[in-house]
Amino acid sequence: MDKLALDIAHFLAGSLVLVSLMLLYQDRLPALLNVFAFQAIILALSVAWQAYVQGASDLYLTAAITLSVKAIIIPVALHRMIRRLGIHREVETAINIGPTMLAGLGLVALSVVVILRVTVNADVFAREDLAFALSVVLLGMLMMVTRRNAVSQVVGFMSLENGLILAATGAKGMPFVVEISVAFSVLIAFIVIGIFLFRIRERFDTVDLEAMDDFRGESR
Amino acid sequence: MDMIDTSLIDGLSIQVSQMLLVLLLSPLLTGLVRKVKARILRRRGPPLLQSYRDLIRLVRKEAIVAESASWLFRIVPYIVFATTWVAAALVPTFATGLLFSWSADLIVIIALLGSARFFLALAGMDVGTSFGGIGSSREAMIATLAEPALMMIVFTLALVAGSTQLSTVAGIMLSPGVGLRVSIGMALVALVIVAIAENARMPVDNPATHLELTMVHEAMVLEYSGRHLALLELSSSLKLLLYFSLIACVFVPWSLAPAGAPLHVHLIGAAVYVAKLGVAGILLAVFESMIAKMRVFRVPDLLGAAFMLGFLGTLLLFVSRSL
Amino acid sequence: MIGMPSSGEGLILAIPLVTAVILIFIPNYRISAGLNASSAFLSLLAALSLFIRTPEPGPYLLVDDLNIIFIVLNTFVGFTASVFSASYIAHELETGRLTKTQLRFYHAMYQILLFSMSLSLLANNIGLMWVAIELATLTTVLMVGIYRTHEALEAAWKYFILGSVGISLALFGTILVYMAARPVVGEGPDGMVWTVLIEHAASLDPGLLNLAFVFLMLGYGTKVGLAPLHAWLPDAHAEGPTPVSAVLSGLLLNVALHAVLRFKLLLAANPGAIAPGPLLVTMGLVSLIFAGFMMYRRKDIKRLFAYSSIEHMGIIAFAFGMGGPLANFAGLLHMTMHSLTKSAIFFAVGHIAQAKDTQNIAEIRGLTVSHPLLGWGLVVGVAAIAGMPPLGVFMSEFLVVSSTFARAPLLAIPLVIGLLVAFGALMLKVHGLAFGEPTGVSHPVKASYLPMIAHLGLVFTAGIYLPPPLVTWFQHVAVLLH
Amino acid sequence: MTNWAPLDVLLWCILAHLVTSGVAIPIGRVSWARWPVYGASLLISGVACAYGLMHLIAQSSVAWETVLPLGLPWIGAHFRLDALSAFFLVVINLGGVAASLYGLGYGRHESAPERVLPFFPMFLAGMNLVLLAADAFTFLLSWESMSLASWALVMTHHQEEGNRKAGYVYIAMASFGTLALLLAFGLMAGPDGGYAFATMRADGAPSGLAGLVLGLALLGTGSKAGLVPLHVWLPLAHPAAPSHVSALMSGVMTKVAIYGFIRLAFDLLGPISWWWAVPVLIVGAVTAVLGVLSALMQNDIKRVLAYSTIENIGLIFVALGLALAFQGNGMTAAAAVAVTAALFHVLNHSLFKSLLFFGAGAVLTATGERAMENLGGLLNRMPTTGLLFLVGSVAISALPPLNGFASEWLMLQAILLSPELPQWALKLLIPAVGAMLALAAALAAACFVRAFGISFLGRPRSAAASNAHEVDRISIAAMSILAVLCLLAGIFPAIIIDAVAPAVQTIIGTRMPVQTDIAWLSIVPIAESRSSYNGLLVFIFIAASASLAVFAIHWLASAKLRRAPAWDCGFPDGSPATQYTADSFAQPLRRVLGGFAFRVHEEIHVPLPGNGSPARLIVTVHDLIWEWLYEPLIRLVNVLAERLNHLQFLTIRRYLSLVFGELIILLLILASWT
Repeated sequence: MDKLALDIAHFLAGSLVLVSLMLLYQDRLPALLNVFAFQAIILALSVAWQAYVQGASDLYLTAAITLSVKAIIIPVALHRMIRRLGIHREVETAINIGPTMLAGLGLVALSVVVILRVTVNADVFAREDLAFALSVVLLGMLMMVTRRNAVSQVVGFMSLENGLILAATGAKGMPFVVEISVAFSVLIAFIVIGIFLFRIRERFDTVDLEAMDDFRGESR
Repeated sequence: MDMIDTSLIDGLSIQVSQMLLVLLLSPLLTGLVRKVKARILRRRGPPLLQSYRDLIRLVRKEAIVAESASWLFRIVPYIVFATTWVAAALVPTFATGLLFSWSADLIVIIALLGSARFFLALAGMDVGTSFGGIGSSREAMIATLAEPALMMIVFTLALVAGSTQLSTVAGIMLSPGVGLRVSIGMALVALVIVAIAENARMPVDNPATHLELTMVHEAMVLEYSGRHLALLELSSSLKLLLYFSLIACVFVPWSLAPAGAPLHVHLIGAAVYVAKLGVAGILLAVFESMIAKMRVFRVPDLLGAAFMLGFLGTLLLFVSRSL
Repeated sequence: MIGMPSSGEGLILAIPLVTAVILIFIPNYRISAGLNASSAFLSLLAALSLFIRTPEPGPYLLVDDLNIIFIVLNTFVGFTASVFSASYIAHELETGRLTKTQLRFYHAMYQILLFSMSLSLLANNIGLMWVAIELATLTTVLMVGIYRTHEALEAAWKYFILGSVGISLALFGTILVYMAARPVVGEGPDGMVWTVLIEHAASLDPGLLNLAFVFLMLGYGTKVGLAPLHAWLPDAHAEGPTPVSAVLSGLLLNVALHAVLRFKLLLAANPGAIAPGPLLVTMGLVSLIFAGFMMYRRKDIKRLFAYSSIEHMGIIAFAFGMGGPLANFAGLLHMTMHSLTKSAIFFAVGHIAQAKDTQNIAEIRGLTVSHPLLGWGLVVGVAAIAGMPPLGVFMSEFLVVSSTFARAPLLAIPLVIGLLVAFGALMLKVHGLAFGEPTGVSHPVKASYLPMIAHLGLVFTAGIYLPPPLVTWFQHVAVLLH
Repeated sequence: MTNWAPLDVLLWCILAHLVTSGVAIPIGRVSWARWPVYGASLLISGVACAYGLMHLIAQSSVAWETVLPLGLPWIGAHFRLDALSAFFLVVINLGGVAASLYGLGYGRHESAPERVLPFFPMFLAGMNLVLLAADAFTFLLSWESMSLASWALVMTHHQEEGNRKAGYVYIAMASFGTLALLLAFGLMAGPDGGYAFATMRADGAPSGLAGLVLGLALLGTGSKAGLVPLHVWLPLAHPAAPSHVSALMSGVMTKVAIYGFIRLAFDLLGPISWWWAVPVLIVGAVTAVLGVLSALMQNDIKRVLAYSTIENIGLIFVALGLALAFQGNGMTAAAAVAVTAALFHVLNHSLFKSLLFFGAGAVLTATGERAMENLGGLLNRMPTTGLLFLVGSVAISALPPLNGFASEWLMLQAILLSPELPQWALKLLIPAVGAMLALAAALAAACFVRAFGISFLGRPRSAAASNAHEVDRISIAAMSILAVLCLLAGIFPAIIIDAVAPAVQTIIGTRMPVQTDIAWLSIVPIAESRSSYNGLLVFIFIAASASLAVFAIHWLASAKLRRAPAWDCGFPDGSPATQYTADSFAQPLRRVLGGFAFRVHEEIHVPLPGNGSPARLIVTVHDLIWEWLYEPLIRLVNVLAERLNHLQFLTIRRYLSLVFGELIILLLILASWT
């Protein structure tokens, strides 16, 4: 693998982290969805680049799935949903965006430190790739726990999963990558359908998860 | 064989004579105390032998038993009398060579008195009157508090004598090695306090009163009459005598006839014993006349003091022994 | 890609898969319940055949000493739960809580669940294992939500979201393991084959393994139900059909635990890696004590026993974390005993809830009077799960506590406190449930007591006598586990 | 039969008990079921008792051992019969025989026999198993099985709220005790799991940890025996069970706990240090005094008996503490006296406590009442039961010539040997303990004067009491046997001491001098000049003097008797309510000793003269141990449960945050790992 190929891979992976941070910054749902679609496109590019570099043709499939499902189908579906629900104005946050951004930066730092410390023996490419992937995963999770709104949580989850795909494609020769991406697409579809279902069946006023679990196990 | 036989016969005769002696002397002792007390109060008082007359008169009368009383009520006087008598018979009075002295040590003697008290307290509750209950419950309290003090006294004695067997204790007290010790003095005072409490004497209880709210012992025997009452009276006289004998045996054991001593030594012992009893009786009467009865709930303090004395005695003995 | 019908492990997978397909098309619930049970029984037979002929490990499937215990246990409880399910479901149909269509779906899902659990246990490929566990999760999500009540959907949703996050973390861990293996084993599928990995375990990159274990522990730990990753577990148990609760507690938790153990083995075989023990011990203790306290305030009978499952998973994790032949033996034994006992309890609880028309603990009293067999079954079950002898759980708790105290007395103190707290809670509840004057409605139930009695009988026997082959097996595995 | 080893027979007996228990499940509800079940228990216990006795009096130092392929797989179930086990087997099976016999009669009145019959033989089996077990697992298994069976028996009458609470407290404390024992055994067994007693005996406790093991053993066995402050369950649970089971629990099961302590402290733990005695003595003495003081405050007759059990357990532990002190200083002869006293008292207490519980059961069947305030005058209605209860009361009050006195006398003799101990701590502690012992004994007498006096004497306080009838013959027979044994053990203590000697020998290594050779069957613990006691002579003496008095008075004077209304200082009151009550009887002692032990508070409201309203006396008695130890614990658990309970009601997002938080923490740890 020549240096240029590596640099491009790094550039794409680094952009993913950057876009993850951008996701945290969004305060409107439509914008959030757009940024997410952008992230998915970058991921698809990155996967495709890996497929090209590694000569693993099946990864193209993964790239295609990513592009079609995450960059197009799901954002479109979610756009329609938030419009139907009339919740497109604002992202309801549990923690304000400022602190969240700071926390996000901290997480990126943490993943870099962790990866550098634990992978002393591993090759450089794997290390840097991993550090980016871990950052994306952690940022995705951070998004999930700091947003009250179900749609933004789904976005968080998908972004987390983007990190996984990044890691998986970065791990050269890893089997089942395609299967995994399919499995995740199914998972996400379930979630999205779930949100639709709950809205239709239970007539929640919002898709705020907090409103949904007013029952929460046992009446108190 | 001969040796054993003669010692057996000696022991038996001493034992029997002591049993009779205590039985005969005890009413006299009670009479003496009453007489002296009366004299101190400038009364003539009953004759010395009045106690005997009372007993005989009571025995001859028919016994009246309350309708609600059970069979226990009727046998308690015999049990109380028997246990007290046995206990009194086992404390060396004028001789240590009692045949059955090894069948019981000081602890057993105390426990025998405990048996008597147990049954008497039951009898107090048997008829189902309120006064009987008062007596029993107060007796239970006094006895309970006296017990630890007694235990400490026993402990002190056992420390000095290395034994709880009264004949051995008396023997060791006689030996020159013991000397005069503050611990023994403390034990004596403690024992006197306990004896006063146990015998329902002033200031714990007034044996002459029938004022309902203050009585303890008399309340328990309130329902008794005739021969039953006689036995109970005799038992309490015996108990008083027993405590005097006990104090005499442990603290002033002089002139106690050792086992196997010739007859005249025994006679001297008996005479001295009677003298000791006389002195003790007079002292008791004087003491009782000097003080007033205390409230029932002051009694624990008194007995607590006895316990403290006993405990201090033990402590001081440890100190002196270790030096 | 998987089917090798000639061998035992192939059958274990093929039978439920085929049955599931058939079940979808059978409208009569009696037939489908019978088919469900007999298919589960066939799976059990197939699993038992593994004792006779242990197949060689292939690239995808593996039968070794560790997983055979799990497989046999799983197919056994799968079978008894299907028998219980037959009588349970009949009642649900009568009372109209479930429709016939839902039942077809339920039975098919039941078989798919069995299939996915077996697959995860048999998988020799950590990727395949991951896929199987995800499948099992999705299946159970659907089953938990089958009543379509507000509560059931909410429980299913919670389970689904937390499970998905957990599964993602596990995947990240799996990728990390592959990356650790790649320099040694080379690129390609071999880097995910467990037998290959364990063979080269000593030379894998320890740092990556450590990182991987963190993710795997959190990912699969969510499935195991260790606190604080447990949140889905009580609600999923409480709101789904009771046979599913029994399977969840008795089996699915074990399946996830099996995955954790596999990776623990990998780490233990690598000299440079952090010992995974302390993490397991800590999470185990936290789960134990936390669940113990949580049980005091429970109002729902099934949720109560769900917390008890968390508690026991804590004990098992603690035992494996302590390691050493005694504690590992105890962990394996405890796991087995817990599966049998807890499913027996759920069998009893299922019928109890049907008989009393409620799951509310406060409304259930005096069961030993109104339903003697169920009531006493519950009492025995709770006594067993609380660690009273002569029942099996006592033996494993005996070994865990005594060996821990001899080795690390300070760790034994929280352990003992946790056990006591949990014991107090369980006993408090069972005093109210089983004794006193019966109150409320009391329907007669057409219950099949056989599964409950069989389980309790096994637990009782194991408390007094463990057959030597089983012991040798456990000991062997205990040594394997370090 | 003859060539069977005793141990095998005993194990078969246990199996037979279990089979009986299995048979009792299906036939439990049938009216005649008590005959086969109790009959079988009687027979089996009889055989076990006989074999135990045979082993004990054979005086052989042989210990029978066997290993069955049960229990912990690689250890097996070890069983061992030595003289110590044999002695306790005799005690337990004697209690079993009596309780089974009593059950034959008493069982007729049982409203829920199906909840008693299956567990009764199981309970007996469990207790027997504990005594034979020779490895930690089998021991604890039997121990807990015994708890479980007795718990089920306590829950017999579960409809009553109080009984359910009793059962719960009992099972929780039992579990606590078992865990403590488990920890003790864990330490002894070491990390390699040497769970067999033989291994532990050979290795002893790990160095420096023997004290910890002893403490755990004290906690574990003490919670079962009822040592303060672990006794709270006992006065709740023992009275809740049917009376013959109460007798077994109080009279017998607590002895199993004592066996456990002896086995651990004297046999397995290795060389004894003198300071072990300190906690044992203090706990024992406090238990004795607090137990009997609490008994004095109770109104429920079975609860009085239960508290009195606590007292006696305290006495036994004091004796064991003395033995530890002596043994730790190599004074084996004195240690032998102390252990003999303890074992003697074990036997005695099992006899008279069973007797008293049977008596309480008889009262319960005759009147349906357990509250003493509603009894009275029963001695006239049930003379035999009354007499037998009186014998038990005298025995338990440690009055000569009955058995209770003999063992307490031995205990006091052991205490009087304490000045020879070299340690100052012990020198000062033991006299104080002795004083507490004396106090306890006196309080016990007061307590039983009260119990007997209020229930059996006086006038009936309720219709139930005035209509009471004597109980059936079988129950009377069971009580009579025990009463006779109490008397025999009291007047022939020498025989008992010699019979116990092999057991003492096994744990102390020496024994008291042979007593049966001494003239007149006296007992002489050390030397004749020191102290001696002859129960037989004292008994004959008392009997003779009493007969003499009767004879003399009836012959020489008057034997006339007249019944008349009670005198009562001239104010007889017809209402039985004017009698002294149980509460008023206890009042003086409550005022004197209750102040600091129970924070007793008495409030008197006397209306002004002319005001006709009744006066009121309000007494509040606090159970300080419950309030200061258990209530805070319960509160703590409640508070924690309440706080943690919020975690059930979080949103999914918050749960996710928990996962996320843990992930971050673990990553941080990993990052800071070197």
